[in-house]
Amino acid sequence: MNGVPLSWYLVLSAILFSLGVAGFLFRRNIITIFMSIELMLNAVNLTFIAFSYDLRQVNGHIFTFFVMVVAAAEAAVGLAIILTVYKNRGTLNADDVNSLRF
Amino acid sequence: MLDSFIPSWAELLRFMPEIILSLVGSLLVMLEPVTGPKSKSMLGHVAIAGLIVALGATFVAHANPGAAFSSMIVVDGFATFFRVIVFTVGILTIFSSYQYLDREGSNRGEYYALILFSVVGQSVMVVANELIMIFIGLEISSIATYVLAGFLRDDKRNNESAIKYFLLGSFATGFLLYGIALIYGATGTTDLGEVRQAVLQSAEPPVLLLSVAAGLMFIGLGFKVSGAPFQMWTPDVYQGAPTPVTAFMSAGPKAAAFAIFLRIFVTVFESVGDRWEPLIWASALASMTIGNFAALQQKNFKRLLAYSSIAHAGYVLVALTARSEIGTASAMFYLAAYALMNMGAFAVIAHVAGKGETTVDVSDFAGLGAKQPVTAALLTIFMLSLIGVPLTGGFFGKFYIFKAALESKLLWLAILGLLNSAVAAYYYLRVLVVMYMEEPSARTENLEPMPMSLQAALWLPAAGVLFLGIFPSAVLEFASASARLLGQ
Amino acid sequence: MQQLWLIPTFPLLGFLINGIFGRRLPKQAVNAVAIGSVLLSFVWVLKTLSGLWPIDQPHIERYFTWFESGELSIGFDLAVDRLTAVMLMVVTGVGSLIHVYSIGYMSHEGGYYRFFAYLNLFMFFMLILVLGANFLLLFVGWEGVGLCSFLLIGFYFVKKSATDAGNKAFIVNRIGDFGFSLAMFLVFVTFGSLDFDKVLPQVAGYADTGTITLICLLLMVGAAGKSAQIPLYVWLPDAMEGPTPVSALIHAATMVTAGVYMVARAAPLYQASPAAMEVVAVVGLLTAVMAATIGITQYDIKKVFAYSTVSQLGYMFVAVGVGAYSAGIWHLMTHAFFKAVLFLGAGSVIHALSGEQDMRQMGGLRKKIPITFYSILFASLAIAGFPFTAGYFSKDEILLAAHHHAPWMYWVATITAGMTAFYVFRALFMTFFGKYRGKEHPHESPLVMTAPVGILALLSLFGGFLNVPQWLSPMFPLDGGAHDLTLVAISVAFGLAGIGLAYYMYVLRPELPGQIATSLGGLYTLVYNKYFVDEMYDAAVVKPLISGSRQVLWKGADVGLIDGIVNGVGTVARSVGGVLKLLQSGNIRSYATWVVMGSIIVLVAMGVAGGGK
Amino acid sequence: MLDTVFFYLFTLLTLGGAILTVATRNAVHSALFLITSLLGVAGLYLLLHAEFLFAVQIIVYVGGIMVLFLFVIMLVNLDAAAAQRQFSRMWPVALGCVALVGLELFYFLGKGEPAFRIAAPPPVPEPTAGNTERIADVLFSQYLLPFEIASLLLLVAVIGSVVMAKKRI
Repeated sequence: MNGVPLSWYLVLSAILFSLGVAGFLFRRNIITIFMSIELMLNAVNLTFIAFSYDLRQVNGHIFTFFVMVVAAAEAAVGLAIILTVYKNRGTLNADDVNSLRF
Repeated sequence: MLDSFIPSWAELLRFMPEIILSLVGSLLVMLEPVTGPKSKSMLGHVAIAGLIVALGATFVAHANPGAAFSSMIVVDGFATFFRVIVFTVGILTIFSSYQYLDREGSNRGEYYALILFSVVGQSVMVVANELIMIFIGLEISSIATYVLAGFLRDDKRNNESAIKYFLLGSFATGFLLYGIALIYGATGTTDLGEVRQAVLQSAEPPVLLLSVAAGLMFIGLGFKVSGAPFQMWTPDVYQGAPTPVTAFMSAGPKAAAFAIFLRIFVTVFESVGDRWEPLIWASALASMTIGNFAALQQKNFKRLLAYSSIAHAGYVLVALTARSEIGTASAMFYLAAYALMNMGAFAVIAHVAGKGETTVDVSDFAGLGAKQPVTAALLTIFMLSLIGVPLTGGFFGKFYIFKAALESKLLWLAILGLLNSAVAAYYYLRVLVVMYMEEPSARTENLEPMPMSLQAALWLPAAGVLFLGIFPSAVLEFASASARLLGQ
Repeated sequence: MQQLWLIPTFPLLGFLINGIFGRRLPKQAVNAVAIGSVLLSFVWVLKTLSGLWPIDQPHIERYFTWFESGELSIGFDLAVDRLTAVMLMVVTGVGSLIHVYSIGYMSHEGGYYRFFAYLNLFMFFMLILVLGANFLLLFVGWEGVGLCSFLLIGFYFVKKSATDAGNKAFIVNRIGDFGFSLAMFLVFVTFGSLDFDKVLPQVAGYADTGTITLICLLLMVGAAGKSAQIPLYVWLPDAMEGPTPVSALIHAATMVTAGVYMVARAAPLYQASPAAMEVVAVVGLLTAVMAATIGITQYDIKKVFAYSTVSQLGYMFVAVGVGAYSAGIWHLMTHAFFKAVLFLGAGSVIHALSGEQDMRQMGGLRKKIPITFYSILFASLAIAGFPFTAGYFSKDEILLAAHHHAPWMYWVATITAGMTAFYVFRALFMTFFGKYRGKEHPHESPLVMTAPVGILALLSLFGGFLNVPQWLSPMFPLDGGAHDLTLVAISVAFGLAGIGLAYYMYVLRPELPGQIATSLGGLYTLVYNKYFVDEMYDAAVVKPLISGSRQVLWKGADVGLIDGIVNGVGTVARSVGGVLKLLQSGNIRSYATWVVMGSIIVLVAMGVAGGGK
Repeated sequence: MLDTVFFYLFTLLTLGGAILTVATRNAVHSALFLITSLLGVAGLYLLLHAEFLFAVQIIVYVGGIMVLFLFVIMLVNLDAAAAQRQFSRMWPVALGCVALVGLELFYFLGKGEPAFRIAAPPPVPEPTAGNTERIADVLFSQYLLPFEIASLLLLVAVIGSVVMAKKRI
């Protein structure tokens, strides 16, 4: 390993993951919430690549590749759903989308 | 090198059900623009035909068990069992959808295509032997279901259901993925067989890392199966989605998620079983308790069943806690019975719901027994099965689960579970009381007769529930045999 | 093979035919199907029993393996032994008579076909219960009869009290079933089987262990639920909301005795656990006494008989608890005769008065409906233990066994017998003697109703000569103790004293009871209100359960923890106004917060479990 | 030494971008910061010899997905939304939760590091082929099936977004 130990990458991705979680919990705008999920996915990807590098394999790369595909698919569908919500309610505030409860 | 590109015939055969369904799904999308607005139901018939052919292909595939595609998938009894469940759920969903979609003016080919694709995703999940395949299958199933939950896109409840399901689902997927990443880091592979070998063969397994990985995967899967404390989304999403889709969600994706839950936890994580057992123990108890006690308070029938589905997830988790072959087999049996009885119950709701789902309260079912005795009788069968009354599939499901729990020395969990199911009787019973013992409501007074398709969606699961209740042997033996192979 | 399976199949067919086509069938056809099926089943029982005569060995027929899982293999097996034979005769015999009676009683009711369909379904499950050769089949019947009882109690569903009573019965029975199912699991874990012929012979090896005691106590919980013993008896009096034939068939003659049958069936288990037997006996005795005292104060004629049923069931439990199983079964049989008469007779009275059930509105009916009067008189003599009636033999058998076991039990039971005689004759005198106090014009019931009652009344008089203990002696050896004539005389004396006192108070000095009630004051109120047990259950169990789940799970959890920490009391107060501000706030991020909190728990747990390594 | 410097640089980019994504009021700014963060991650991929994914990250993630995000942000009227409170009232609770999750993960990762692998990594010979070629080899042989199935995933996504967003159906 080139000077930077594996654990640094892992800790970095843990921080990134937590930031994503934090964004999900903090933000009210649905789009920003969704962006936080992208942060979480990137943290996972980074973990995969770091392990993969450490193991001298490319299997982790493949997994990351598929995660990206999934992220793209989720983005398309997710944003479409977000648009319908916006059309129907005129708001993207997550706190206002709460008519189903109890 | 080129050889590895071209799969053998046997390999294709093992994957045939998924191939068939993908092709039929694509065909539906292509047929959609060329079918007139009156003949959209034809597309549904095509979808059902596809599912039936896929069921046939499942049995053919089962006759040629084994791994395929560099052991990305493995066809074993376990996979076949769950394939049959998810395909059956698909068929029943489509049967209960025709009338609903017509009523809402949204009978479209994409709906059937999405159901098929979602079923393919679940089917991929249950045959997968690789975390990548599991993940992709899960995502196909989930993404299709997100869209289905919001299919009536001008309906606010549908929107809300879809966005909640989507955001929270993706959130949970993040945790699941993190868990997979840690497994990969710990073992250097994502093939379930190899992971298991690596864990078993190492002199000093990285217990901490595996435990945390198990924990993270438990979060992700716990969400999908709506086990406590990750069950919060269930009632809202179930209530908001179109009723046939709710039925579908409560049976298909749930069964598939439990399938991978079982596959991963009883094979890969078996060696750290002592560590996750208390966790699932607690989750099972919490799911049962929260589900049942919350359901006691519900007026909305869909919501009531949503909470009850949390409780039922709890029962299956009890079976998981048992960590034995019998536990696995009983979980499989229970999921089959649960899928049938829940599909049936939701089909009745879809019938009574009316345009725009305005009448889905339990009180709207008043007098159903007098107005449509056959419908009411079938709903009674499903409710009794959900309670767990003998001679229904639900009874044997519970019986096996608690038996498995006792054999694994989980005395308290079994007692608390039985107590829970005693509490649960109350709210299911209320439905029967309302249905048979109250004056007809405005809705049941003018209830339209039940169309053929919906009758099929009721009679088939009713027959299934009774069959499982009277002749459980065959199914249970199959499940036991599969569970035995799985554990090896 | 005796084709035992046909016995329950006939009623099942009856149920299916009436249930599916009954709506379109004429009344006669419904009658023919309902009664025909039960009669066929009765005939088949006779044929089977004569074919197997003298039934020295249990006769088991195994049809198919119901299911197998691991070492557990349950067959769909039916069995007949001498105990079953008694039960079969009672169930199908009394059942047939009550079916016939129902034709007359229900002739003016709506949902005629439905009633008979349920009744046939009940017969099916009851026969499964009796014939089942393993605990699971017994349980199937057990749950099934509970379900039918629920359906039939709630038959008059326009009456809210009827639906409530149905609910109550079902829920209380669920508690009992919970005990039963736990016991069943324990039996399986301990003995590795659920078949009676495999489990019971093994018991000796486990004698007097904690497990056996636990199994027996849990079975007793089940029996207490089904057979209305303390503390689960509360549903039975309310169950009288159902049609009277139902009260007679299900809540007097057959279903409620299932608990006694089950204890007798599991006798080897109980023999192995003296402690559990003591509990059974004491519970039975307490129930007998308590229900008898309540019976004294009631005015609703069916309620009197309902409490009397609870009390008599208590007697049967005393019998099985002290080891006199055959006496218990004997009393079960004679009780089925005379209690069926009492209920059916009460039904005739109610029928004659077009629905009046309050005894204060009756009186002087002796002349107006004589057949009913004499039937009830015979049954009352039997229940009071008048010499040489059916009740006299079985009751004395129990009392003697109780004396043999512990003399104090004998005395308590004997005093209770006196009370029983008193309240039954109180009902008799209030109904048939004195002056008619009501407004309706009473009329005698048609033959289709009086004939079955008459037959049963004769059986109440002479049924005691069917010596059940002798018949059951291969299974439950006779005590061999000599009949102590003094003890018999004492108990008869108590019975006669009860009758005499009732005659004095309700015929000679009708103003006396009111005075006594006034002078007793609080005590009378306490007993009249059935010791406020319902109210106590409501306050102690039902209300806390509902409001607790409301408060703790919803208000407490989400609002209190998440919003509450930030927004303080304000939010909580608002949410209290919103009645059910549940854990489900509908807010996506609140849910995500829960997911994250759950994750923390999961990860900490797994981390700690993973240890440092 | 140089790679350590680059590691810090990209880490700064990644974390800085991430923090600002979560913290800024304006959604457009959030998206731009997210792009920054993604670029930082791409840089880290490069450091880890994942050249292929470095390219995919930039082309697909930044070039495709994030542009889609920006489109949607532009489509919906966020002026009104920007005026509202951007953060939920319960952020302190959330912060506490997140901090806990993060701490746990660090703790486990740090503590578990010596035991990350069950066996020492197999002595894989230094790769002769380039990263992209190796990925292609594995992807089209061993991972052929997931690759094919992924096309189904994309098909579902296409149909799904059409169903949701098409003007008239």
